[in-house]
Amino acid sequence: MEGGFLNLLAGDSITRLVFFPTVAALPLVFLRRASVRTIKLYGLAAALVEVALMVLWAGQHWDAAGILARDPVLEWISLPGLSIVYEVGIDGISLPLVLLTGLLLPLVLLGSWRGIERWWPGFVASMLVLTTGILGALVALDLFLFYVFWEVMLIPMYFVIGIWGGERRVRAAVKFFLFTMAGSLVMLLGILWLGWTYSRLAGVWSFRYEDLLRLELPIGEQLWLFAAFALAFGVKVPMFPVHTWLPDAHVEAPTGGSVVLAGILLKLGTYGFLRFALPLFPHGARQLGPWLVALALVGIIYGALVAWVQPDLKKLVAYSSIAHLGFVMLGILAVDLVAWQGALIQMVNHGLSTGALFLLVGMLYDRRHTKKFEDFGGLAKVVPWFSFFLVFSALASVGLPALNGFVGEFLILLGTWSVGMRAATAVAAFGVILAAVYLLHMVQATLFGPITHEENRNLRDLDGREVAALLPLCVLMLWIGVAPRAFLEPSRPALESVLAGYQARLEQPAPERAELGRADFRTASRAFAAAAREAELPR
Amino acid sequence: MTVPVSWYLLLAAALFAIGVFGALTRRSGIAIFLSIELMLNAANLVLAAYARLLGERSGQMVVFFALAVAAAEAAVGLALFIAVFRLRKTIDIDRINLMRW
Amino acid sequence: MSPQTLAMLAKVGLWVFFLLQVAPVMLWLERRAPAFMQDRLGPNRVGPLGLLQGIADAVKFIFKEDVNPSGADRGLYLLAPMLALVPAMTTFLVLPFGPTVEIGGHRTSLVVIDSDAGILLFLSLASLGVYSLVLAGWASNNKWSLLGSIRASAQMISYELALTTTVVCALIPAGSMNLTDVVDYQREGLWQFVTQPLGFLVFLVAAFAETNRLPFDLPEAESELVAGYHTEYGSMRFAMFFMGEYMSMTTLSALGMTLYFGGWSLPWLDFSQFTGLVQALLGFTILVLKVGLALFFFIWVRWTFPRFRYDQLMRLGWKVLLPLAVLQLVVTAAMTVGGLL
Amino acid sequence: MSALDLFWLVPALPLAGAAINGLLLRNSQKPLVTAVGVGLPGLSLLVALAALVEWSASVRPAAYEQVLWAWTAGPAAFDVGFRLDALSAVMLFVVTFVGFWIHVYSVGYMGHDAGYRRYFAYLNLFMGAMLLLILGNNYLVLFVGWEGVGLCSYLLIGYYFEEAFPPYAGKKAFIVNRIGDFGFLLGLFAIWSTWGTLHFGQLGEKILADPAVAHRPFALGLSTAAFIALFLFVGATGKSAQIPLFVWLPDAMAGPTPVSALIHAATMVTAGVYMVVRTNVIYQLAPEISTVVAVVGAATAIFAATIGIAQNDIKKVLAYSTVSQLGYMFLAAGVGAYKAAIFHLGTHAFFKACLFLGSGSVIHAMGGEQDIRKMGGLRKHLPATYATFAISTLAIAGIPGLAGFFSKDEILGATFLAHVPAARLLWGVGLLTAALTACYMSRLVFLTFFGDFRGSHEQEHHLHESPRVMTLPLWVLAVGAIVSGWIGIPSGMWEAFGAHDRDWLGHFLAPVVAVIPGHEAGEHHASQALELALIGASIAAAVVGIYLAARLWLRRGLEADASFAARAPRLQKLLEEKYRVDELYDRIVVRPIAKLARICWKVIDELVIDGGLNVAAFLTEITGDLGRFTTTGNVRNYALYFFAGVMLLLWWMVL
Amino acid sequence: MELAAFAFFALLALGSAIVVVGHRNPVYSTMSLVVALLATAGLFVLLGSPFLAVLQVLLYTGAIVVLFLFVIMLLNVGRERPAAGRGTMQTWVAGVGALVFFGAMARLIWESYGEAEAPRLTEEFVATRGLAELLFTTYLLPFEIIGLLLLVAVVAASWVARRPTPDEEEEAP
Repeated sequence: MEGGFLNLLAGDSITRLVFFPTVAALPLVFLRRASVRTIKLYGLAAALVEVALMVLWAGQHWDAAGILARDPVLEWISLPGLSIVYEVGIDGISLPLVLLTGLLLPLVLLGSWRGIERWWPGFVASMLVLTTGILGALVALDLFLFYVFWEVMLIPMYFVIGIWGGERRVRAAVKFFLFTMAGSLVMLLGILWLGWTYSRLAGVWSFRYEDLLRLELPIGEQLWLFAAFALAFGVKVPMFPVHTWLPDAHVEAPTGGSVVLAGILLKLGTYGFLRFALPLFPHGARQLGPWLVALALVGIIYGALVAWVQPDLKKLVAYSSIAHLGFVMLGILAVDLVAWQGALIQMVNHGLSTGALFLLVGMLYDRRHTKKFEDFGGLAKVVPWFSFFLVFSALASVGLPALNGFVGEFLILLGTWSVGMRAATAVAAFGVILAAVYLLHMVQATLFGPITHEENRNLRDLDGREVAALLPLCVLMLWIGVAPRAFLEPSRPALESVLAGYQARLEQPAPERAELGRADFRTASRAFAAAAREAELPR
Repeated sequence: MTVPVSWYLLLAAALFAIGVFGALTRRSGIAIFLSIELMLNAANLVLAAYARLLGERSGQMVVFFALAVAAAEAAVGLALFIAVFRLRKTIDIDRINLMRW
Repeated sequence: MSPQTLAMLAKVGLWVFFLLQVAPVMLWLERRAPAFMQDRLGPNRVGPLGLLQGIADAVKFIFKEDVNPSGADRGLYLLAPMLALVPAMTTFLVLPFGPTVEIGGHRTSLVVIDSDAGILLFLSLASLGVYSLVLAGWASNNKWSLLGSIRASAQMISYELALTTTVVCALIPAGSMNLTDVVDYQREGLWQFVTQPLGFLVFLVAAFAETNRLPFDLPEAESELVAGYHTEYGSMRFAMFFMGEYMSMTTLSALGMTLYFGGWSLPWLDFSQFTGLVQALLGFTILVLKVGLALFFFIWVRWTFPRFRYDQLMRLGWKVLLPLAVLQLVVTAAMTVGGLL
Repeated sequence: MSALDLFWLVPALPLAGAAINGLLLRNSQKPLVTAVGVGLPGLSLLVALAALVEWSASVRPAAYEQVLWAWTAGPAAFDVGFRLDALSAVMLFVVTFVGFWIHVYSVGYMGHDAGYRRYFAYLNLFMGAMLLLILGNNYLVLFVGWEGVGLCSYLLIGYYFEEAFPPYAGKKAFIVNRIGDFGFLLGLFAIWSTWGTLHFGQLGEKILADPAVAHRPFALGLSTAAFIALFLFVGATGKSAQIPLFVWLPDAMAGPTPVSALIHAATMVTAGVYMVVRTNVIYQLAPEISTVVAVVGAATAIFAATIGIAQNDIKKVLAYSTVSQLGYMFLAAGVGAYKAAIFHLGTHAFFKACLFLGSGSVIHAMGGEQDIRKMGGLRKHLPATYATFAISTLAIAGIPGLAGFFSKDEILGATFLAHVPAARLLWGVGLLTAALTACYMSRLVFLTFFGDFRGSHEQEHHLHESPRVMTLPLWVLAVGAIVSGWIGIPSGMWEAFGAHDRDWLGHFLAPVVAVIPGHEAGEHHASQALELALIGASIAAAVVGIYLAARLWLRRGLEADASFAARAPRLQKLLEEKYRVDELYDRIVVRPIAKLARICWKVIDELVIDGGLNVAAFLTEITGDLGRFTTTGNVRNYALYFFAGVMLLLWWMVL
Repeated sequence: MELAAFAFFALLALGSAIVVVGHRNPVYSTMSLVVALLATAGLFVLLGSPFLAVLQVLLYTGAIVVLFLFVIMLLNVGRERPAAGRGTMQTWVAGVGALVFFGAMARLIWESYGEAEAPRLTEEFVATRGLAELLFTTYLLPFEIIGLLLLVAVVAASWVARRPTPDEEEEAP
């Protein structure tokens, strides 16, 4: 088995994409004595290589149908009656997020260049391992494996916040950890329950996505399981009542941490809904959907309102994330192709714009070591380029047409409306207004008006490194905004097939007792089914 | 005349109970250890008795292993006592509550 | 009284008689032999050649006042010397001193307990010997004694390993733990000190250590510990240790003889031509003679070698003898399997 | 390679200019900046004209479509494409032409400003966005432009960001617009979910194919058409500063004056009107909403006019007049006179732009002074400015022969004859507004250019006519303010004088106005006498207004205001404070929301949720403390627990 | 005959066991443990496995308990101080528990076997050979493992009991 894994690692495979960062992190153990600069450059190089690998991979496996490859399945833990497999694959749903992850990694390192003062090897290593965890969670096709990566993701983040964070970092880190754990443990129970149910019906334990999709569960179980998954993912998203870890985490986390956290980690929650929670428990989702929609709406309005009154740039951006992710959730729960397209692209958008915003806040923090609004004002005159990027990102985040944010929000709202959730759409659209309110408030309080603090008069404008960190993001924001088609199309088939499977299973009433679904419902994702045929388990 | 096996078992139970009592009440670590050995011994007796009752020698085998394990356990345990004694200058376990809170 | 019981009593009696003689004789020998070696007279007043010296000493011991050191743990203080005798007075039970013979129409093997686990019994009983030392040292509330007994117990436990291993070596070819079989095996083939010289050597050294004889008599090293564990003992109790030591020397020698020198047998001497009783006596005599030689060897060594240092002792035991013994074990096992033995 | 193929260049060029000026050039390269900033819009003007010519020659009256690329695919497929038809043609001309001249003007006006480059970048960006807005062939592109112009107005209003107020005003404008966009978006969703397209042409066809669909009840007790119309109109009110969302426009005057001219008079603010006309098919199917539009328009018109009288800031006056003129346009659109709306839009673009630029010239001369009470007698110092300003004023006042007269008269006529409830009332309001407009505009002129100078000495000392680069656009626009009316002299007027109907613009725009089967009521032709009466009425209104103004301000100057204030202090104050609408909104909308936000943050977030968590954590700790007592650290206790466990097991297994 | 032997050994075992847990002096406890073990060895003989009996003596009394004594002396453990305070409670619970345990077991045993007679001792059951065969065939692996275990135990013991290095010394409370 190991051999198989190593072969994968060596070969051109998803596995390589996933584990390359970790492998790259190993040498850091020996580089401990190396100069900080070396470490930084090494980390950057590793990140760039990772990006290159991704781009190459995507280039090769790109397919008009949007069906992307999966690695051959490996036996991971196989005991009599229990087979947990190592099974990873990428389809149109995970691809954008995977690429986003890859894109952000080097930018994060660039953005942390000055912000991180101590123990760079640890920081770089954490970031790399974190990347592995994220990618793993994104590509895992075995729920057990998914859970493992899900937790792997947690630990480096915990360190990043707890070691390199602000003065109340430990508390924030613990809060973050506890919230996420609380959620994910419940999910673990759910996963085990699924595996057990499957074993009852099929005689052998399995956590494979393929297999579990065949489960037709009675409505009661579906409700509970969906609730369990929803809790885990909802915390990550974060949805309304369980969001309070986010501001703390963001405020305390270092720039890089915030970027990854907001840029990608949060998406894992929404991704989880889209990939697991909904397809696995259609009926449960349909029944609990309205409640979640309500929460998403509350999140949109609430996040926006609270963001508005924040005295702190970073907190404002943090709360704005809550609002934005609320949109994504709304789109996902609308269960409509358009809405899903919008949600997916919106995940990426949020990653780009909020990522950029956090980078900018970090850059400002590097210069003034404060994030409070009252310490700024009138910066536009002093640091024009900074101001340009800030306004640009803010507008993208506001959802200004011709920038990326609009695409997502528009499609989401369009889809939501067209499935008849008009009131919800209206409320969400109201959130769009508020987005303008708080973000423009931020821009104005930071950049405009007279310069109130003398020390602001001679701030450095962005240097080449910082621009290099921001430019890719902004270019993408514009590109997605102007011609989103290229970004939407690859994922459509995957979304379509998931949607088809979902609705097909909804047509059947939930059975009285758990049973294995008929063949035609076998997989919600035909894409994977196709790929699965090539890479069946070596029996 | 022969003795019914159950008597052996009863005896073993009694020994074990005594051992338990000792293990729970004594303060000297060594004494507790001795009590534990006593219990172990009682267990061995039970095994042997069953071997006899069932005419099946595996029981005796197990006793054999139990002896070996007892040896190992004694070695390590006593070593621990020595170490603890070095640190705390006592093996009165009421005074050795490193695990407290 | 059944013939079996009768035979049993006879055998035991025979042994006990012999063992009881050992102490006085040795007492004499221990004086005369070194004198002879050192070209001096030694005790020669009491009786011819001072032969009665032993008796005199015995009388002295008996009539001496016995003291109880203050703070001594009385019970154990008393118990210790008796325990010293236990192994000595029990281990002979499994030593054969003749073939299975017919006496008065009854077949009986010339060994007290003819058991499969015979040698084990010997070892286990011998292993009890350490208690006497330990308790003696501890009970007499004297730091010298305590040190002595600690050394003693450590030493004995250490060397027991080597000893036992070599014993196992000696058993393997015969394929039995019953010493009778071992002897029979040697009667048919070679004596084992030829086939297992290494094992024999280790056995020898270990035996010295087991019996706390020079050069391994650290437990009772006069110069360092006054007299070790029996510092506080006097009169008969001391005598008991004394006897215990000699007896265990004897039994151990007997074991050695049985394992490596064909026990009661002699080459080219066919027992079957004699009547049962003669066989018994003859076998016993032969064994006694062999043991006598061994005992003399003990004394010889005593006056030849200097005392080891404690750490040297330990190192020797663990780092030299034990490996050698294990080596012998492997070799013997290999040879046996290979059919060479 | 025809001009139409290059059509896409029309918006592209200004955008390129924005990019070049904004990102590539340096402040130091001023000539280059000017060349790009003015040249590219000029170029796009030329392309536009060429395209217009070619279109009207070959394609017209059909619409020319140019699809650039697919924006999205799948079920919600939208294209990025342009459409050139009569409506967009008119808009295109107005925007590019007026826009270009305002650019030219800016070269002089902003010449000495530090942010010259930034200014032109924004201005070009605006041009691009505005062109997207009017040229887009579907609502999505329109919305993109719609928001784009909003952004630019935000940036340009807040152009002087070192000061405190302009950024605030910009933010206000953007947010208020957003509120409108909220409605706009919902309208779009409704359209898409009903007819599955946002493309103007297809939408029209689909609706006309089966108007019944539009009458289906949709939501809020409204029919589909009504719903859409209503919400689109909400968007329009935001963009075009109608009640209730007009509040941002006066504040928008914080931006540079040319910006006010371009964005807040000529082009952007008329986008709402354009959109309504663009959507006329739906509005025709929703008469009740059309009425709403008309009423709102009329109300806004009179409302803003009244405020205009009491304002003393030259730009504020113009701003309110803009609001009220926009009200006119909506009134027209509401009563179904779409041509009139667009007509007025065009004429208004000219004279209002001219007025703003003139005011800019005045402010320029006064060294930034905007308060008319400090002006006076500028006639002598700024002849050109005065002349053009006066022409435009007459035009807006509705003096016959000038552009404003025709368009306004057509609106009033149409209103009078419209099939809407209380048409007469609306007409009356319109007429009154006309009079008021004439009145306060004349007041402005009199107080600014007549009488004697009331400003400080050094101001008077360096009073000077603006440079040629500024006066030229003034003249151009002034001419426009005269002639632009002649292309669309309403058919009613022709009839009134028994002449043959030469309403060129009307015919030109005819294809834009959809004809709903079953709605061919049309405006029934009034009798000649009635037409004459109407014309007379509007002329009378204008004259009365001017006469009144002359009586008051030409003779008495400022005392007029004073005596008015003395006579009706409360009213005067109310007008001067713009009916305190801002304060009202602040109290009933902004503050409550802010309060709510604080509550959410401080109470819900930190108190309820986190507090609850802390309570939970505390309980956990307590239980932990309790549990801690079992771990005495005493091995025997542990052994005892263990043994107890064994006993339980035993009990369970045995007994 | 067997009955007599059983009675003798059983009483011996019980008595000495009580001394083991009862006596304050660890040395006495240890010695009486020796007695108990020897008695058990005797019982093993009665149960038809002299081999076990001998092993018992060899391993337990010969090695393990000596180790105990050894340690006792090394640490010079004095008389145990009398139980006080919380100990009493502990004692009561323990005593009752032990009794209950014994009661339960006794009842269980009695109900299950009562006067059940063991099969007669056969020659080959007693013979060590059978045991040896079992040990080196069926139980070979456990045997080896036990060997390993012992090795590990020895290493561990010698490590744990090593003289602490200075820095460990100072962290000792």
